[in-house]
Amino acid sequence: MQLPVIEFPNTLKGLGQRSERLKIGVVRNGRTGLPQKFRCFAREPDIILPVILNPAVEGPARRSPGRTVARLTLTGPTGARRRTHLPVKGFLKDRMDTNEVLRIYRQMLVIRRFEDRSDIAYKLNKIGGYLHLYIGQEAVACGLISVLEKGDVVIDSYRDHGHFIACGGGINEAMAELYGKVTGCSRGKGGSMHLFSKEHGFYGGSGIVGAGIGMGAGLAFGLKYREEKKVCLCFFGDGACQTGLFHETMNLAALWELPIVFIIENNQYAMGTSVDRSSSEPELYKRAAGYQMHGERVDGMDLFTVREVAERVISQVRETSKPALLEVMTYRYRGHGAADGAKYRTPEEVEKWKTRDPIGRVEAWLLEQGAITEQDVERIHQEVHAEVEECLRFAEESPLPGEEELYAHILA
Amino acid sequence: MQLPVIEFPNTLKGLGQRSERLKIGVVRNGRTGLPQKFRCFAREPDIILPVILNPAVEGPARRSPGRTVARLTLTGPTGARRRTHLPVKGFLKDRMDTNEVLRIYRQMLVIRRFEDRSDIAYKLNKIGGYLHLYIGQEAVACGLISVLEKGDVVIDSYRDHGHFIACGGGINEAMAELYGKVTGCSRGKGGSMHLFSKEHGFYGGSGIVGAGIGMGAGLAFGLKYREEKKVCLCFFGDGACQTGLFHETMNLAALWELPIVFIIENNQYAMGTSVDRSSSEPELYKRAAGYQMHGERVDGMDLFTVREVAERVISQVRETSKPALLEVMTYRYRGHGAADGAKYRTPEEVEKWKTRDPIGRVEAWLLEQGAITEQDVERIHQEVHAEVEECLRFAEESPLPGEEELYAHILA
Amino acid sequence: MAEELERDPEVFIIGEEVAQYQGTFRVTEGLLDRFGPKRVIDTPISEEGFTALAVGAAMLGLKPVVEFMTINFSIRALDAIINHAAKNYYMSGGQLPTSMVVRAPNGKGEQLAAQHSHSLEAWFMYHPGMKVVLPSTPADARGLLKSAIRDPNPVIFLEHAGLYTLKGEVPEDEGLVPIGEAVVRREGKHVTLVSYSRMSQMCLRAAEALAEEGIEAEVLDLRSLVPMDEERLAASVAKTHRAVVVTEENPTCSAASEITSRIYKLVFDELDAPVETLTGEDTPMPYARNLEKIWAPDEAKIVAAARRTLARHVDYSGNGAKEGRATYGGIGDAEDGRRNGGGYHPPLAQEAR
Amino acid sequence: MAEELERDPEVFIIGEEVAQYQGTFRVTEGLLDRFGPKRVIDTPISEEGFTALAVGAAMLGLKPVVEFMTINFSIRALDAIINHAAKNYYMSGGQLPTSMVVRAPNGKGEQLAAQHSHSLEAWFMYHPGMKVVLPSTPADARGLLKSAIRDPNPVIFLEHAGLYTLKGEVPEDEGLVPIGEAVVRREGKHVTLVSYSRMSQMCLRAAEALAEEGIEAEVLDLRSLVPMDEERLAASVAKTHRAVVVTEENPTCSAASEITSRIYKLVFDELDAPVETLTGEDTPMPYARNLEKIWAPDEAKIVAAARRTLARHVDYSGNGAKEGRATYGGIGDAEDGRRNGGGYHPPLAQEAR
Ligand SMILES: Cc1ncc(C[n+]2csc(CCOP(=O)(O)OP(=O)(O)O)c2C)c(N)n1
Ligand SMILES: Cc1ncc(C[n+]2csc(CCOP(=O)(O)OP(=O)(O)O)c2C)c(N)n1
Ligand SMILES: [Mg+2]
Ligand SMILES: [Mg+2]
Repeated sequence: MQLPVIEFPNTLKGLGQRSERLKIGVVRNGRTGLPQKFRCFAREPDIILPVILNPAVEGPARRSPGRTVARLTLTGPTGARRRTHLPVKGFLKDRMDTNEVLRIYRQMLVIRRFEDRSDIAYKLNKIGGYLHLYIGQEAVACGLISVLEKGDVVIDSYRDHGHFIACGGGINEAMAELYGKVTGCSRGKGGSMHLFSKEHGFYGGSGIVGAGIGMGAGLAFGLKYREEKKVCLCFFGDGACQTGLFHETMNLAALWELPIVFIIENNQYAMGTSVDRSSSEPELYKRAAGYQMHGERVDGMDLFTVREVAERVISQVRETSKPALLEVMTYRYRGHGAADGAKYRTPEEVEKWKTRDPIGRVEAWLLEQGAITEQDVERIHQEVHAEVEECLRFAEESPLPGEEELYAHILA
Repeated sequence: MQLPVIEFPNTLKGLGQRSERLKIGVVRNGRTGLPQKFRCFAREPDIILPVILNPAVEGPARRSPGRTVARLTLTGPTGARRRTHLPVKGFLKDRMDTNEVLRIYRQMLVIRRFEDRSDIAYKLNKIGGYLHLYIGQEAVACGLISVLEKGDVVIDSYRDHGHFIACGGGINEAMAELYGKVTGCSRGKGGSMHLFSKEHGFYGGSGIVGAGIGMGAGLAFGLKYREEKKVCLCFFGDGACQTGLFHETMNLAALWELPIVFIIENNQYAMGTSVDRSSSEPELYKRAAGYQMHGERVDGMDLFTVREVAERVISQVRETSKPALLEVMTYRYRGHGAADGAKYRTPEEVEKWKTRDPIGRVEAWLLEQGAITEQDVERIHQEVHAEVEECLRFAEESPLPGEEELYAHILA
Repeated sequence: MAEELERDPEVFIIGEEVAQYQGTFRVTEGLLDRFGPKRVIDTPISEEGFTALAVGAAMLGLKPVVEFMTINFSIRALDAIINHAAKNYYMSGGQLPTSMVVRAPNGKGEQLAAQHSHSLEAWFMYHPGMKVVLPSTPADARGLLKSAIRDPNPVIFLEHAGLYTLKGEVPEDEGLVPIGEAVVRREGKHVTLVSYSRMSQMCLRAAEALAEEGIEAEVLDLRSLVPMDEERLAASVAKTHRAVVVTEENPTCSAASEITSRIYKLVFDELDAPVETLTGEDTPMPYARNLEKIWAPDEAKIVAAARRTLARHVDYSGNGAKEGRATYGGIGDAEDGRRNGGGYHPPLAQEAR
Repeated sequence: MAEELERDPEVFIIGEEVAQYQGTFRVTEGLLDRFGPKRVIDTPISEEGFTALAVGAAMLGLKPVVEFMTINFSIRALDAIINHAAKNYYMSGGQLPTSMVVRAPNGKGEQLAAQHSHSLEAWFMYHPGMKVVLPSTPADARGLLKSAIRDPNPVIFLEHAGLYTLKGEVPEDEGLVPIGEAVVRREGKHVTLVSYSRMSQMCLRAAEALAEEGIEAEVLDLRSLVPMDEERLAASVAKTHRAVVVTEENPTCSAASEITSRIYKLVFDELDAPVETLTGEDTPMPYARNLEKIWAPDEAKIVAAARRTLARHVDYSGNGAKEGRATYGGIGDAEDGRRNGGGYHPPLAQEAR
């Protein structure tokens, strides 16, 4: 998916001051003929034109830089309207700092490797309980969390390793937690579903589907109460959208204008149940309308798209203190938990998604750009492997929690 | 609100067979200039043209018979479309059996008198607990329930006297229940919030806001399971729409295509909280879209409107086994419970709603039609008063439940 | 509450009808005017939603005081309370204490029928990670609520609608009452009446009636069930050798059962009669006034239960005790059944430390 | 379950992953193929929604078997269960019995941590209007489930993930097991081990270990907690004079507390030692394997508790009993502490009827 960056200073004339945000316009892509709704606003000096994309259609992904023409109706703050069409002149990835891309690329690699190795440790019975892997979904957590400021907070479901790491949580503490060691981030008392790092603004996983939605609104409430101009990112699954708490919280957040971005990681399944078997409206972002909330769909297999939307929506939420709902389309390559064979999906389906692998695509782009060489790739992979091996060693060698831990931290 | 009945045989030509339902068209009322969305379908021999009305606007209510012109786009089953405009030639009330109107009029009177008298009994401490009166909302229960068939079922909230009576429940049993007597419909063990009459298909009140929504879907599920072509009417308040159960149930009902009509009795307040303080989307029917469910707003102060919509929607739900959501705009004249002074509303607001009193309007119409005389009105009122006095006497003189009732009906 | 809102700007109140309506039971009257809508917050009917929200705010360090209109509606919000408020601290290995108060009237009202009359203390007690507090006097209500708000843990604060009209002295000073201390409301030596909340008022009345018969009942108000003041409980029962536990719950798996089995555990050998456990009946609450009256424990039932504990011979021959009820006509005789007239004070309470 | 689906077309199964996935624990394996999606129904993650729906269907006369993936998720659905399924019959004055089964694995799994390890029997027991059943053998699981499905009441049917792999004989016939009857799994005369579900298997193992020391423990499997078989419970404890109650719960306001206080109520004078109540620890469930192991009752803890009930002198001089532990070195001596070697069988159980 390409994210065009367009300059159209002329178009802005008569629409109001340049520095102000433009109201949303409806855009159709003249070339592909696919009806796409673009939402459009002005930033200095660029206009960012992200795309709501249905990954099943995958139209926009095939467009290449510079060839797209977008027809726009722009509405300015004065209410004046102007129709125009514009050539697409650039993309986010051309604009993004290569070092930042590299950093996120490496983070995604760490997550994937971490998950791979914990899967093995689970099968060796080093790790107990449930283990929900994040493999395939890395671009979602990494893309969104990468634009946060200090003081922003994150809350999550039980599939929480990726987000913990993206927030800056140490993999040693994470792996030790999975091993049930006292050096774990939760002193071995939480396990895979209950990673926490208050230090890094990560307010944890919860084993109860949807529970983080409600608490996330509470975090956002607190941030607003303290008048801090901070935001909360709240991650949960497609299955969680069918819980009552989703509805109650969406309503409260919209009613009270809480600075929170609700992020549905739509990986198409809740355990063995596909979205169309669990939701009467399979396009989940549409439910935002019922709360007068902004909602949109995002391609979660492409880091640049996620990042693009994240920048726009998070800054919008931060400024207006109005919540937003993002439905990020993604896929978990593995079963629901490490013990699930996932027979409810065809190998073809899984393979199809893998061709859009978020890490592979960023890697290819970095190579294409000449930002890194094949050798760099090799080196980075090796570094990451070593880092993850080290966290396994750390976990292995760490002590178990002492018996006194059983009764510690019940009441403060 | 007038409900026009229109014949337009010519318009039907080329659109498919007459006997088939026409797809929905969009209609604008040329006269008033108010954009109104009409939904339109053909019935033999009439076309019913109900109106989605925002009572705050009250536009259509001011039109008088024969003067309205509606511009329609009709879409037939073949997909062919035709634009037309049609004079409004008649109204439901011209078509409705006067005896039926009279029956419902009398029923509404009974409910109002029943409520008035139970309010007094409550203040005399004859009745305990909570007492939620239905005064002002009579047209909703009476209009909707009047079109049910034998075998259809109803479920309700704690404001349940009106629905119980409209279902055919005896006022003696109802009043005795309020008095906590063993002759009450629930043997004095339920009280005001827990009237039940399985015999009349009335599956009760519940004191927990929104609880009936979930159980209602269960009743509908059971009806469908038994392949009975019956429907469930499920009544609840605007406040109940903010519960998680509302969301979960709407989703399940739409997903599984259950034959249920969800009826929000939007009386503008949940206790002291107005809808705009409790709902991020104050037009509650709009939430139906998030479940791909049919939703519409209805003027609940006009019996004919309610009846009209009821006929159309209930038969549609019965046929398609797809649920629908009706937001019926109404008002409770009294406080939330008999003990609530309702200071959160202005007297002007209450008076404004009373000018649209559902009983008064039907009475006026019956008189206008010459269906009844002033003397009849007087007589009917007296009969109703006598009936209600009799139920008070019955309740008063009935025995208390014996001590053995305490442990009866815990386990079957 | 106003004092706490004044003291700490991070304290806020959230619940249905707490602000504009001034509280369903007028407990929060005037607070909206004084502290504004930022700190006194009306909610939609979304118990799970606003409770989970409060838990999240507490994780960030704010001090929510959540009000349920009645405890019955907390049933919708238990996941937020049990699985998150009470466990986040533990599951995070100590990173996230959750300091919040959950207030609600608990127990029966007047003819509110089966769904609106629950006592849920036992449900909250079952799960570690929360304190459970139930005041019975105005001074305690104030002093314990202040302590609850300042407590770093989730505190379930259960009031009783039947006590809202109770008048009583309230100290002029801070008047903090520490959580976890029982109080002897009336001294006695023949039997201990153990209770809390509304029933402790009832026990005081029963003790007066018993006094007329020459039975000196000690009335122990536990005030807090988690933590439970086992020391004072053991000391009192070890002194009187007999106990009646009185609560307004359903009987099975109740706080009353718990208190009863704790008494046995603490002072098994001191007991001269089985502990009498007096609760509501094991039925849903009926609506009818006469049935509701039968349902609940009252003065007469407490008096009768106290008498039962006294109306038994203790046979030290080793063949086990026999029920003495048959041989005792009147309660006046009960004195005979008591060992040393209650004058025997074992040092058990001290030992239990 | 298949047999009941076959027998009665109004029986249907509803829950998360019960159909296409074949059940989270494969309990409903093959049922979808055999009975189709009308009767074996996968749901979204809407516990309150599908439970309330089942209650409504039951009000109409259908027979829903609701499955929660684990009992922990029923916390979201308690209002439907407690306030409606369990009370509609009462509140409607007998018009609307609610015949439905709520099935779920209950209790701890393996390292599932604090939110996924609840035992919730005590919560359900607290509210009248439901039966609460917990099988411990394959034959009981089948026989009791059949009875539960045919029962006209809501039945909470709590299985245990730790027992799903347990093999055992299942009768070839209908094999109905009536609800409300405890069963003596092993006869003994020195102490009664009272339990249910997985812990009754644990008690059997402990009884074997105790037998090697010459202690004959009777193992009583309650099987159903509501109704509780007080008759068999009283008879057994009156025979052995000592009891250890073993459950896998948190301790406070638990089923264990309830059973304990019932034993005292039923056979106070028969007891030679305080009832030992052995539950999980009063902590949220920790994740770490070693801590989880300490948390739960096991064979060794049961053996130790049984020994404690035996290791005490009873002093009939009237000065109260003294702890005998100090003077007893080994358990072999414990025999001496028992009165009549357990041969005293009072007719109490019959009286209790
Ligand atoms: C309230 C609740 N119900 C059921 C479960 C069991 N469960 C755990 S994960 C899961 C599926 C959730 O799917 P989704 O929200 O899409 O998240 P994903 O696993 O795909 O990340 C289910 C049903 C639970 N943990 N909590
Ligand atoms: C779960 C729950 N929360 C709160 C209450 C207290 N309560 C009773 S009625 C009511 C207002 C409901 O308003 P609405 O749904 O609009 O119905 P109306 O009273 O207007 O008919 C509230 C908050 C309750 N009974 N149940
Ligand atoms: Mg998913
Ligand atoms: Mg209302």
